Amino acid sequence: MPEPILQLLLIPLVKIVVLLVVVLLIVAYLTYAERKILGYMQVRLGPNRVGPKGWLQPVADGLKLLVKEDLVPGGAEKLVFIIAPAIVMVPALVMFAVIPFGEPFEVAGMTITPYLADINIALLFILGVSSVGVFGIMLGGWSSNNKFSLMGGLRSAAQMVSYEIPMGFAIISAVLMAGTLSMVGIVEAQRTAGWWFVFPGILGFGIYWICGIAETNRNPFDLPEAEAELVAGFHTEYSGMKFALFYLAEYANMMIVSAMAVVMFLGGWLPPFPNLLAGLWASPALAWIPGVIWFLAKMSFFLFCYIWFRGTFPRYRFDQLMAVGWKWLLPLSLANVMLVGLGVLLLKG
Amino acid sequence: MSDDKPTPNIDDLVIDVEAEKAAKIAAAKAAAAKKAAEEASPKDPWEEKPVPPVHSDAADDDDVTALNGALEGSVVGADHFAGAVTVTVRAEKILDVCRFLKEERDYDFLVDQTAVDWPEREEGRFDLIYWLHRYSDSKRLRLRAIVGEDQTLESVAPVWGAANWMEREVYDLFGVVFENHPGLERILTWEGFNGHPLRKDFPVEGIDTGAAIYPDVYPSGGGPIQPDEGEGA
Amino acid sequence: MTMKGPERPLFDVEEMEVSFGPQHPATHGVLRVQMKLDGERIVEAKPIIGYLHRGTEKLFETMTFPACIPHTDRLDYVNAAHNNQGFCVTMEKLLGISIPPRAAYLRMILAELQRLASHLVWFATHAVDIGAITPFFYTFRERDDILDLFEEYCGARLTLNCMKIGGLPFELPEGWLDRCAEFVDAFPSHIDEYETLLTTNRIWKKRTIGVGVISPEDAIDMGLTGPPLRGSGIEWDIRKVFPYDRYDEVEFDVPTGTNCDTYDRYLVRVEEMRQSTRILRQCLEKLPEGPIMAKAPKVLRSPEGMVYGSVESPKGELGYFIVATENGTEPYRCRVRPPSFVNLQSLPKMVEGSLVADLMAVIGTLDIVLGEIDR
Amino acid sequence: MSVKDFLSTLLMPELFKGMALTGGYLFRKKETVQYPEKRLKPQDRFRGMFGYSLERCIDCHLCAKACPIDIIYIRDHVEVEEIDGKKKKLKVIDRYDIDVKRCMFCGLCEEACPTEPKAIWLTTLSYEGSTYERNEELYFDKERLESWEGFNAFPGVPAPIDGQVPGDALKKISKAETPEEGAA
Repeated sequence: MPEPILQLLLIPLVKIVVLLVVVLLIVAYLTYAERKILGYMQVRLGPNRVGPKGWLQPVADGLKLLVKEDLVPGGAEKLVFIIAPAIVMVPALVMFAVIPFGEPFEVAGMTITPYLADINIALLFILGVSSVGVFGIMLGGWSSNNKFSLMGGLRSAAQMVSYEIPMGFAIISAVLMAGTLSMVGIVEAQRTAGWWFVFPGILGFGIYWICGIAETNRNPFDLPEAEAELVAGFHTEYSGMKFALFYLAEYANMMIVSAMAVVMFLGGWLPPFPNLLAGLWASPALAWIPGVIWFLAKMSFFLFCYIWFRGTFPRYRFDQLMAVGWKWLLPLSLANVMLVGLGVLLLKG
Repeated sequence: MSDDKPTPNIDDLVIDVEAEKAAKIAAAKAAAAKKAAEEASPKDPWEEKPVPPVHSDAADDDDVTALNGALEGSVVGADHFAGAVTVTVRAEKILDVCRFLKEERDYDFLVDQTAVDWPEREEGRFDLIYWLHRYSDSKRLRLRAIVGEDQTLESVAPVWGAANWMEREVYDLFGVVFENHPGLERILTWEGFNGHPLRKDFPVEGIDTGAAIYPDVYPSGGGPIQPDEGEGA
Repeated sequence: MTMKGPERPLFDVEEMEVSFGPQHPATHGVLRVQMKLDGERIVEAKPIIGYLHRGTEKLFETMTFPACIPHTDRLDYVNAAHNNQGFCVTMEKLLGISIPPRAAYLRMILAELQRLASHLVWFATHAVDIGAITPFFYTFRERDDILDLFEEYCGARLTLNCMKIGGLPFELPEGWLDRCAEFVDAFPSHIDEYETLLTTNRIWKKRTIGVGVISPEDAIDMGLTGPPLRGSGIEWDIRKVFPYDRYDEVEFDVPTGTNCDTYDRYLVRVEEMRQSTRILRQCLEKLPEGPIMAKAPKVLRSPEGMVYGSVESPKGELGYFIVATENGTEPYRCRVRPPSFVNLQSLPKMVEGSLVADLMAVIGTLDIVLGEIDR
Repeated sequence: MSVKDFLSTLLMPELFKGMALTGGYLFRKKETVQYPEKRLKPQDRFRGMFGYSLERCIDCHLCAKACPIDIIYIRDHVEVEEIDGKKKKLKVIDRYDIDVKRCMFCGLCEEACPTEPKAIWLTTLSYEGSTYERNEELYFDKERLESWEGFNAFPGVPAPIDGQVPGDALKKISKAETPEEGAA
């Protein structure tokens, strides 16, 4: 087999398959983890009937959704109604292409990178693709011919648009520190800098994290699907696999936001504090653990926080959500960009 | 009775009429003696036979005199029973009376408003009951207005906001019509319901409204005992 | 109610009509609110009720006085003891029965436990309406302890039927008082726990402060009672104003609010829970020995007349208005004054002009039970 | 705004306090009772399903009169029998039916019963009365009331045992006598 075909086609294909399987598996088990953790926080056990300790619950859920009747409500815009879940799901999966899960390693003399692509505008790519997802939610809400769905769609559009701006500024602060838009580049920059960007960029990190929660429509910003107000928001009328796509996309987006937080602020696959711990006994031990594990561990911490917030906080009201976004986060993120820029200018000359 | 069960003790089921009578008389005698003995010693109120409250005239109640003074001829009668004064007022004057009581006598809280149906009564079929409360000295006053079946009544919703729904309920359940009500619609039943459920001539088991009624299904030989079946012997 | 803002809107504004309920996750049963919305803002809200109308008042007219009591359980089904108590207190007023002190104290214990249980349900649902799901499970845990106490006393958990005209049906089981005291001692720490999650939480405060405001004048005019009235700053409690049973012998405070909003009503109810534990402690301490039933005839025969008796249910003033005929064994007319019904009436006043999400907060803060509203 | 207020606005201590509470609950004991395997044991006075004893019943109809929704149907006839040379009236109960599907378990029938111990009572320690068919399965005639026949057919209901016929709501039932299903 000629080298180029192997390099250009086969390996990426294998990587795509592995990535998809792993991501979807994590997403499926994230739903299980959410129910379990919420249950534990609420003095109950959570799902524990399907399989040992309920481990097969996601499978059962998936099967149930698969065989459920797929309803299209009367008066709905049928075509739009059907493609809307896909519009939400596809960008959520596409974004994983640029997430670097670990450092390159060698197999049979070939260097294999545990990410699909290292493009030099990865962050822009993610920002751009993620904005496509909101169309799916809007279209889904609008085409359902249901007033609650419509309101959910409108809310989510307004929410996502207004939180994307401070989020962008927060990302810019990380970009300023790294000097590159490439995800791998940012991680490498943290290696050379010797510390994670969360320490100089704590404010930016906070803003990014809050915006990330709002972007994924999660508690306390889960207005588009607030069940107390809008029944289920934009996916009120969806059932079966279409609903499952919305559902999975939400969790996939959670993973993306967590992964980006890890890459930009928590050093990606790097073990903690390489320069501080150098020479100490812990350093080789930490370095021995593969980068992928580090990455996943950091990411699961964020995912856990998502669930933790959901278990603790009430929900904002729509106007308050807007006020938080425009009156607090936007000025703060602007100030943060200036501060970080100044710092970078002073330190790096 | 199946054979595998223990047969009931026959003595329990046998009623000796004569013996029973004698026993009853003896018991009554004993009870009377006990009662006489108990009556001699003082007892706690809960040990004694309850004394129901009695009616008394309440024409000298200060609200009644005030009403008589300000709105002559509005009061028909006043009665005191179980710690509350019931003032019967003329139905035509109800709005004036209520306004007077709210503005001059500080009854600014309408606790309850309801109606009672007396289908056979000559003066008028319905009692409209207004139950007022005054915050300053926590006094409560009951107004009663007698309304005939085809009569209407002035709404008191402009006086107390609380009367809005209560009057709607009275209209719905009794069919008393209130004039100048801000939105007199049925409230507990639906628009177009045939009848007024709390009237005495409305059947308790309900009417066929066209909605599905699921009949009770009983096994053969079960179910309520029909009159022609006879209730025992 | 018009929208605040520029006099003439820039675009043509079309109002959207939304029918909220009767099947909706947040309407506490089968309440339906017909709304006109301008975007997210409520222009007009009209509650539509009656989906649970069972004709209880009509049924009362066909059954003997004692047989009415199980039916009162079903009015406000999270709060059966107060319904029983209200009916019994009214009947005792009509028949001139005075109940023994032990029965009165036991009734107070049951009623205050029920008040805690009812407020816990309110706390849970109010929090869920505003998006906090976890307090639901914590409060229901404690509510279950209360229901266990009820079950131990009278054999039922929800529809208690735990009082009789003239006293109580059962003597306490062995050790019940100790278990009750144990619960009462532990309960205040649980209230602290719930409050940690909400009282100081900035999101909770944002969602409740200044929402559903009703002025004291309006509150009186609309006939509000119970926590909604006290939240508007009026210190008024049937237990203080017209003490029934032995409420005049125990000490407790009536908490009031100042801002007339949802947050104040929340604080009032939380404080009421603390006061209830205070009453419970005193009752457990003072509980006398003696009979639990007054000497009432087996078949109750009424004098002719009208009587109204009321108790302070967790939702407000729960009153029974009974018209009796001479020597009657059943009420000629029995009207229930349901606090939720009267309180719900002010819903349009509280929500018009605010956002859809505020409707949830206000429905939660009114603490309505549709079984009582529709009867 | 004082520095303290500013800091508390920025650092959100109350939110972290709430998170500490929910986070702490992760490791506490759970309240769940795994239902079909484990059962909560009802209290002694629990108003469960009906029990009836034809032996004790004196056919006075008081329970039927006390019932607020009239679901107890009694029918009897009188037989005159000669016992020891005396003519005696003998009341025989033909029918003693309870339409359980409409019952609201208020316990007024038990309260009205004049016999000692009670002939009808509601203190069976079972709350599992659901069936797939309500007209036949939930209509109890006197044979079924006495033996609970059919009632045992419900999954997971412990059969009635000897000690569990106290006939009086106030009488203590020894907990040890009832089958232990593992109360949590």
